[in-house]
Amino acid sequence: MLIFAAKRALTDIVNNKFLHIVSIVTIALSVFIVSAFSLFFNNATDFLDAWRTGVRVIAYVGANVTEPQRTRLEETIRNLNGVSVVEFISKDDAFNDLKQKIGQQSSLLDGLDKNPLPDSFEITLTDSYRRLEDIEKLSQSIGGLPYVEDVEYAQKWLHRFNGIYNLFKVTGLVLVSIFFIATLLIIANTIRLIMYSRREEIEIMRIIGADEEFIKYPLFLEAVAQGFLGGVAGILMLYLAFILTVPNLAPETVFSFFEIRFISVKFSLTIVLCSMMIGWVGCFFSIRKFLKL
Amino acid sequence: MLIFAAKRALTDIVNNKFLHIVSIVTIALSVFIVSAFSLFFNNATDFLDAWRTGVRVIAYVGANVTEPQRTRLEETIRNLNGVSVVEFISKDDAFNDLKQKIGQQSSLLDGLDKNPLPDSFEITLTDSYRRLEDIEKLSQSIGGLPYVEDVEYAQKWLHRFNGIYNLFKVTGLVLVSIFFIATLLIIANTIRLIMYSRREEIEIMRIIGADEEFIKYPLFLEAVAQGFLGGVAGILMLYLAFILTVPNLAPETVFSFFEIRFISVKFSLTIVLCSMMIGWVGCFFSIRKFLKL
Amino acid sequence: MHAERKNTIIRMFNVSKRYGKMEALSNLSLEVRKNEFIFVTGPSGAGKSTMIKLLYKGESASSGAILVDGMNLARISRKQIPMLRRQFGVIFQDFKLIPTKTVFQNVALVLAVAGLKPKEIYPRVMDVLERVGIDDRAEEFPPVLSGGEKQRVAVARAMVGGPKIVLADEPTGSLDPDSAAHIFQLLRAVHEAGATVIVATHDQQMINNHDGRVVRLEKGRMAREN
Amino acid sequence: MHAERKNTIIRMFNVSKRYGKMEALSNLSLEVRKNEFIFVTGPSGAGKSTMIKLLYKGESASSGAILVDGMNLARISRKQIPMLRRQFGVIFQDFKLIPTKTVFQNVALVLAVAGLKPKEIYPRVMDVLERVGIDDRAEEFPPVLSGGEKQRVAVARAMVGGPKIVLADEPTGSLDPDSAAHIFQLLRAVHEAGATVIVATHDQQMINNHDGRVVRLEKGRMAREN
Ligand SMILES: Nc1ncnc2c1ncn2[C@@H]1O[C@H](COP(=O)(O)OP(=O)(O)OP(=O)(O)O)[C@@H](O)[C@H]1O
Ligand SMILES: Nc1ncnc2c1ncn2[C@@H]1O[C@H](COP(=O)(O)OP(=O)(O)OP(=O)(O)O)[C@@H](O)[C@H]1O
Ligand SMILES: [Mg+2]
Ligand SMILES: [Mg+2]
Repeated sequence: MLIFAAKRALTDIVNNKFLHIVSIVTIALSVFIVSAFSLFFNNATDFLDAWRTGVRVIAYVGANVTEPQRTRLEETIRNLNGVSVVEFISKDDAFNDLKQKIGQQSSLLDGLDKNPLPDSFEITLTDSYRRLEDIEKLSQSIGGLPYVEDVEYAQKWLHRFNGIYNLFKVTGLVLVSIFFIATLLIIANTIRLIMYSRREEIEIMRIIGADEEFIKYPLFLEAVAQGFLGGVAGILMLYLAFILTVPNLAPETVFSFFEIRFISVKFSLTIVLCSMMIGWVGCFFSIRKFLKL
Repeated sequence: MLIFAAKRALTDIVNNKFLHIVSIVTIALSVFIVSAFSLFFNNATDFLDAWRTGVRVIAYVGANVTEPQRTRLEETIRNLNGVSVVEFISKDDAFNDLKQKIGQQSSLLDGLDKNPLPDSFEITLTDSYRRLEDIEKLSQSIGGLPYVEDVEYAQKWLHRFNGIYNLFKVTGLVLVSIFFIATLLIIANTIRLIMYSRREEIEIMRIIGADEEFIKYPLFLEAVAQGFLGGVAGILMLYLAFILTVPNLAPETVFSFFEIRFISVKFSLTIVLCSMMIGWVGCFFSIRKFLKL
Repeated sequence: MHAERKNTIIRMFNVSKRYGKMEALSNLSLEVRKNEFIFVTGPSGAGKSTMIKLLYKGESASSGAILVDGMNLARISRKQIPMLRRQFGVIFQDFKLIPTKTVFQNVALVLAVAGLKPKEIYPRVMDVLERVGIDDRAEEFPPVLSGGEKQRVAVARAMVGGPKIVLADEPTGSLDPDSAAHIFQLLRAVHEAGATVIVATHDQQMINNHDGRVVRLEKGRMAREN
Repeated sequence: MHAERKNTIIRMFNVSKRYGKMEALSNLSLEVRKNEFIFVTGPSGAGKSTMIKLLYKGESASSGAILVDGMNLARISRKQIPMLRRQFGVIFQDFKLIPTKTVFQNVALVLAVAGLKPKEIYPRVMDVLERVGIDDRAEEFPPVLSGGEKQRVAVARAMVGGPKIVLADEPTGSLDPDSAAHIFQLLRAVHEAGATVIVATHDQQMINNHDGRVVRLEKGRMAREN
């Protein structure tokens, strides 16, 4: 049954080349739009994520802590969930840092007779542990450890950044959904137009006694094949556009920490699968009208 | 001539309702996609711009400058191109600021017997004068003024930000162009499909002696009308989506300085005009094939 | 009208068909026995094609009852319509060939619809194309054929499935006298093989030259039967 | 073939038309005088429709020369084709009515193409629709018409522009004898009003009943002329 349907779909494609090409082109362009935006959106999110890498938690160690105690503390912190790197900063290093930070006005520190700064640990978090809530929780746990006097992190900055990050993510998801729905409707519309110009053929088949399945199966197969070809073509177009434009954007000259990546193979496959499904769904909805003839 | 063509276009629209509706829907969805992305992109650019408002140039004043000299200097700076606000920061204010900035470690400044900081001007730039080059140029001019000892601005941060800003702008423009071209092709494709299902009609008109103009004029008018209706419908759809989603994004709770704006009336009109033109162009290219019959 | 009930294959009782205000058929009653050969004649617009359309349920009657082979057409479900239509071989007045399929594919479609395998289909289609004299055009598409050639393809399609009932709407209107006579022989052969044949035609000569009951319609009503 | 040159309106000289290997017309030569009435006959696929198609330049001849009213069809530009076609009124074998336009709009199109104003168009179209007996269906669309009704619309469209030359391809194939006779009267009237008329038909009876030169084609060749 399926083999015969496939065979008939094949001759049908040969007999209606123009319509199939138009359909594939429209699907390809739609896939191109959605995946281009996804590409942009993914990279922008990654970019913001990479920026967040700078987030560090500083734990200040009490003044009278002995070296073995400190070493134990370091070990404890290192074993906490979400901690990636722990670096010890002696109070002398901290003093020198401060001098550099104040820069021009550093001469005013020369008058000091002793370094009033404490020892500290600079704690870098793992990639998966960078949400605002995670950081807050971790800071609290560290703050509760013995020998830790105080914990500091860029709270204000993080709040702000988190706001941007979430706004961006939500907006992006809204846009992707909108684009997805819009292109889905465009594809359904195109398929409906194709069915419209084939309504005479469908009507004749009905009249000589074809049942719905006989008519539908090859059309569905064709729509799925169109979805497949259109999806692959769309992604190839995106790839072409990608390798043509990205070297000219050259973000790595500005941001050494960040490299623009193409959409993943998995995501590409998902897109192709989606576009096959859209072909099927578009066909499903447009065919009903014309089968009633 | 045009009146008759318009009349014929009108009866034609009545006679081919389905095809016209499909065409208008496809155009509307395409306009929706492009204008939705433009909306996103404009607001994101504005957002980044608003962030840049924080950029200030600091001019340090020499130690032995008298008050009248300083007042004259302030006047001179205020009259420079691109300067919006000039604020005097006395060395005492600067010292208190510094204390706050170092925060926890501020106790170490208590040991100082005299304030080593200079007086300074904090200079805010006008909105149109915030490109990196502008800031650099302005800093140089200010640095060249008498009684100014040194000029400072967040050079490193600005460079980085500028990188993001430019990357974002370029990427956005690339994407808008891609979306524009893709939707243009989709619309042209749809119009071609419509012409295909009307090829018999066109052929019959040719055969009974219609010249190209007779056939073309109503079709062009119809395509332009479709572009107009589709464009307006697309923008209305965007507006609907806008008022439905934006209150839920609620960015103003995070960023008091920023409010999401809808695309401007001028831009909307441009889009409608473009979509009319696209209708015309799409018709122009697809009609040729079928006029050869 | 005095046919024995068990031999009746088609029975129309008080059938009317209205399109808006236009009444294409009015109170038509007709009984057709198995293996009858019937001519339906009448002027342009009399309702001949409409009658044929009602029989294969291309349209539904506005009122009255139609029974085909024991099935009441007003009662059968959408799912059963294809089965009903496969009982018929229909030659349409406007041919109704699919322009994007070749002559061979157009005729083969009837057999594919009936579920035959490609290797059974091929010889049967070529055979019937040969019988209507169009086998050399099997790979062409209908739009390039002459009027008479299209009509012969339509005839071939109607006969290829070995239908119980042949409905022929003006089957020789585009044919020269020789070809027309040839097509008529084919219809006769199908008839002799056991099929019921209903031919709608204006061709008075054709009617005179052949045996068969003649039903004459005028403005949608039965005018005369003999 | 001995017409005086200045009265010749159509001249075909050694015209052939090939479609791939298929030769639809071979070395056809024919001269038609102004206001002649010509029957073209011949079996299915003989090339009658092809000949008509060549005359209005629906296709170009593969070889040979065709002159219509002094114009060499091989030489005229694309821009001139519409002007040429407006000289003709053509009744197509498959009617070629626009399905999405009403009967009225279909017929009116010929006059709109010729540049007439709507208020001039209306009475002329209604008049010709009345003459072919289809005026009561003016606001209907072709797909709902019966075969004969469509054909009468096609006839109306061919005559409404007052053409110099009428090309009628099987103009009565879907009509009952009475309607056919009526249409023939109309063609006669057009002829008497000065038009040249070329009728392609299989209807031998029609040919016998009317005056006119008969050209017989067979397999694309001139078989007999009388
Ligand atoms: N779908 C429809 N809508 C409106 N009127 C219709 C429709 N179908 C048929 N008619 C009308 O019904 C009448 C009968 O049509 P039908 O096609 O049965 O005539 P016919 O006897 O086959 O004529 P012909 O010999 O010209 O083919 C005609 O006047 C036709 O216009
Ligand atoms: N576009 C085409 N491509 C290929 N063959 C064609 C084309 N047009 C016509 N033919 C062939 O040319 C031959 C002559 O066709 P034409 O339509 O002129 O015949 P006709 O005399 O009008 O026949 P009928 O009486 O059946 O209408 C036919 O065999 C036809 O199949
Ligand atoms: Mg009929
Ligand atoms: Mg012909």
